[in-house]
Amino acid sequence: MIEKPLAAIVSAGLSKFGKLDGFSAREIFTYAAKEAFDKCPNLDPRKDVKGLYLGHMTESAEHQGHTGPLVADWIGLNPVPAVRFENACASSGVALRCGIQAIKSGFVDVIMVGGVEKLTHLATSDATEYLALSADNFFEQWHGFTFPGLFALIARAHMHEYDTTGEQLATIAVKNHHNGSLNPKAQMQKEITLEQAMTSRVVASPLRLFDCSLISDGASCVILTKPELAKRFSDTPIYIQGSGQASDTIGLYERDDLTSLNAVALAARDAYEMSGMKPKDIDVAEVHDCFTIAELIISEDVGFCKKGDGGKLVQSGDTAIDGNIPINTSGGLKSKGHPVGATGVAQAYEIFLQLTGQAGARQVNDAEIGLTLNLGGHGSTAVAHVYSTTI
Amino acid sequence: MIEKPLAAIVSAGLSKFGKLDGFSAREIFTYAAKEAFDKCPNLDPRKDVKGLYLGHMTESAEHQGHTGPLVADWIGLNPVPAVRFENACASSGVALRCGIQAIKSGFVDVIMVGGVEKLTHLATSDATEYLALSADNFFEQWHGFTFPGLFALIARAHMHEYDTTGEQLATIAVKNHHNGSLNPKAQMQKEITLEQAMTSRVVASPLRLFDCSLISDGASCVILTKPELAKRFSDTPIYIQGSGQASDTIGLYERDDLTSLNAVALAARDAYEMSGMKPKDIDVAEVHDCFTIAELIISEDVGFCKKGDGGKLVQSGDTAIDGNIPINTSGGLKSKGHPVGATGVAQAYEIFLQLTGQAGARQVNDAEIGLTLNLGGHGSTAVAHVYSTTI
Amino acid sequence: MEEITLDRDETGEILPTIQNFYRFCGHGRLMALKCIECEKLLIPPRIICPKCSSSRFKWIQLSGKAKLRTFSFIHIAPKQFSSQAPYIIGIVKLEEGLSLSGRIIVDKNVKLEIGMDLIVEFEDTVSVGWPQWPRYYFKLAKVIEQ
Amino acid sequence: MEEITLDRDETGEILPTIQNFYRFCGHGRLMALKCIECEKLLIPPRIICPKCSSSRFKWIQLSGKAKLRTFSFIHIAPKQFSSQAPYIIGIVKLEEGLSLSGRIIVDKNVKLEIGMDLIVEFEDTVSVGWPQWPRYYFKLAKVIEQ
Ligand SMILES: [Zn+2]
Ligand SMILES: [Zn+2]
Repeated sequence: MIEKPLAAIVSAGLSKFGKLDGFSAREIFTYAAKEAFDKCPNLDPRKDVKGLYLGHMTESAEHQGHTGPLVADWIGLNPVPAVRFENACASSGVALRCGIQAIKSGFVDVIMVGGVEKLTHLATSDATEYLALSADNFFEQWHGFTFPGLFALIARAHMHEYDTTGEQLATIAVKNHHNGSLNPKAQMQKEITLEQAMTSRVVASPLRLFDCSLISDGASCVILTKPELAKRFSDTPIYIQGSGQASDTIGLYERDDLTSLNAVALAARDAYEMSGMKPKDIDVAEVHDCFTIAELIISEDVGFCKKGDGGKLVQSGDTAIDGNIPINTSGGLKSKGHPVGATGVAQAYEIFLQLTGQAGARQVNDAEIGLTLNLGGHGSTAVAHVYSTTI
Repeated sequence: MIEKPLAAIVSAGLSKFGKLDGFSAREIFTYAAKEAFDKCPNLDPRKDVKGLYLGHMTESAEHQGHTGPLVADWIGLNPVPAVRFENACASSGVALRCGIQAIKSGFVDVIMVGGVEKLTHLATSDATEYLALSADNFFEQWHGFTFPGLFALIARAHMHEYDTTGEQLATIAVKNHHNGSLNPKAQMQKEITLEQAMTSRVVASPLRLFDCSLISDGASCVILTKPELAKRFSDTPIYIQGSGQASDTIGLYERDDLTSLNAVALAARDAYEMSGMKPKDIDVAEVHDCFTIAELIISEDVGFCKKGDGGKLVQSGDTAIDGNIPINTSGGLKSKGHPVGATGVAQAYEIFLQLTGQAGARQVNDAEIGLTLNLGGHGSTAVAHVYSTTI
Repeated sequence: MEEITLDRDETGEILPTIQNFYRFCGHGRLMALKCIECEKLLIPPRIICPKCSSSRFKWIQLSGKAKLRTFSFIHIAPKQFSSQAPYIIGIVKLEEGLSLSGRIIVDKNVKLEIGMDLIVEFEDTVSVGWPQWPRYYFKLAKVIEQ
Repeated sequence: MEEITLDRDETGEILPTIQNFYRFCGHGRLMALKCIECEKLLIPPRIICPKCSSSRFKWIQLSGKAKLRTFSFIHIAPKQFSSQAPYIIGIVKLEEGLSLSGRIIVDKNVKLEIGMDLIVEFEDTVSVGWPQWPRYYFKLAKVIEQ
């Protein structure tokens, strides 16, 4: 039995998401770090912060690996231990979990956890190729499988099994674009109509352009500390109460059930168990909508509705900002943007804002318990965290 | 104050190192895992092992990222949490440190930590390019700097400052090839002469071919557990008593002193402090001889001799298997081979063999305390661990 | 039986590797591993049986008959495949119970449906070195029977 | 002063970015950032001063005079540079106290030595898009003075 809370978040930062021309990954991360430092005047970064755990997916985009110490250097944290984590789009979700372990183990009292990606300078075909690196080379990449393609295979299976419709998927896109229109840091700050979404061009059938998240530059970070030190740095820390991670086969073809993401179900189960929370306790959730079908299936697999009802859930309005279980108030990957390595901690950033009442026009009333669900690849990794306002 | 020991190693595995034609990284890792499982009959991998922390440097070599869950899947550990760590050549050293944190935090009781790399199918120019990804793209790679080149810059500075000679560097190569000739898993199992080393062709002056480690395929792993569970799995576990990690600038040009690796000194200091050991307590050490100059400088910076005396140290014979402080009994990266992601944990594997008396023809007498020092890039990361036979 | 160059261990056994799987493909054969201990079928091959941890296998040839589990038309492709787009990818269930991913190659006028009968074929390409292997793909079974 | 296209923030300030550093190089100018708060010089540029955490900088032009700290002849190069090998890389100490890495370009008959006087020059290439930037390099100061 692990003593709770696991850790506290005392500050957080997020760069603008989008096409950040002229800035490299290390520079983009600096803007996220600067926000986190500026918001936390009691923290002396060079004295207090004893590590950097950084999610960063692809060395190919900037021809640059070893980004842990690189970024630590650029934000003035050298010579603290700095680590790069790569679990595809769950890179910083995994970094967050390992950051919690670093705190909980007694190795460090304060650590920065974040993520960064620089992608928009690439041609679409190159970005598609580099993102596909997280799929099995020998049995998926090698046969021309792409990430939209893999989620399209899942979508078609779900449609076949549960009569899920393209309109239900498009409804998720419309909701998330509405939320993104309320987020000044979102890449796309404009609403879309159901018709626009349903008539956009096909990327990988049955998925259309508006079913897909964006290609983005961006960075995110949080400052983690031991719960007993939290009030030294913040009057309104939030607490991490549960953490779950699970893996699934690297090849989609090896899964008996294509309509469910087993790693999501397992990661959520463990995060709930550790936190003592249940799906109905969650006030606000950020889940991995790399594609609309991913949000739909995750909303089922984390227990917000019964299996197969994800489409009905969004159509009911329950996942809107003023619904019973608001999902992706930030705009999600779909509208806020998806700088892959930054995404996991960007979810934590939104929950930090929501739970501390700083979410502005998209604030959920009385949000006290939050959930993040970060996916890597087509569900070969899933990481879930549960957050609360009280210890 | 962290309670010690930090963790116990109850089993370990190493694939053959070398040019492993026809095997991919995931398959090579399976051979390492199989050795670790086979050596530990009381362990039920699928029941007991609750995570895989994997060092893996370059997605470019096999066009494959997301290798944490991939490898977990291939060795039958799916769906446990699986994470890929990338800190250049220190990738699995960092994975080991984070694995210790996973144990110490109470998140897991038993975890596999390892590393893997597949490189020998590449053209030398491609391998050189992918390894250089861990140097600063914008101020080093972009100007044609290579890893041999960066260590050559360090070597020339050390020669200039301390009258270190090419013969002293070559003596390290001769020693490590001798040790490798006694290691059945080494890539090069043959002795070389001083003359051979000193007349081999120049790769990056003043470094010659025999100053450079090899391009290798290979994998390594250890099974880590809580100290109090160690005897359930092994009669002769070894214990990790200290762990240190530090970073340095990503750009070599930003360092005031080119003759010392500051991250090495800091990582070793922290590992010594945590363990309560001093350099003179170490019976056997595996240190990162990616280039002969690296072993020479590390032997100074971890305190085996005074600054500038690294050349004299190897010439005195003290670092030979029967010397006062045997270094790289395995043959080191120089002769055993350097599958970069696997190297950090391969060092731990050798210490495990030495401390449990299983090192065969290269066994150090009465080895009870061991040190590993794993370097990432040109010292932008360093990770040190101290091991002991007794709790 | 034709001569196929395969990687073997020191005792002459055919290694249970991905490269050998694709070498068989290069000779028109879709092969799976069968665990000698527990009889589990494996495709792709593995060094250790995920069910019983044995490392003793034999290679067996599959019928190549399959049913379509799911599919997608890829319109935006990585550079390497851009010139082929749109193309179809899918996951099939082989007669022996295993699933496999691959290209689905059909005439433009064919309306694909989940459950359709397919059969394996092989690309007529020469391997250009590790890991550039000859590919299998799936086509409609009934067209083949014509 | 010639017109240089630079990235600027919303107030018109030249951003302290690596791209701007190289854009200056493209116009024959080796520039450093100077922290307005603590006067620390920075090259490469950074968004935050590593000494005092300020984000207020001005760009200043360096003399380009330097001394050689260390060097190496590269014989085995990445593919991109293979045709140029052997070539020389080095780290120099600039007159203003900062160090920088780069190519050292000298005649074949010159014997390089640590401490030699160098001066910066710039490649005559056009940037082909981010992050393919025009390079600086160093040559012997005395040759230039001839
Ligand atoms: Zn079996
Ligand atoms: Zn300053």
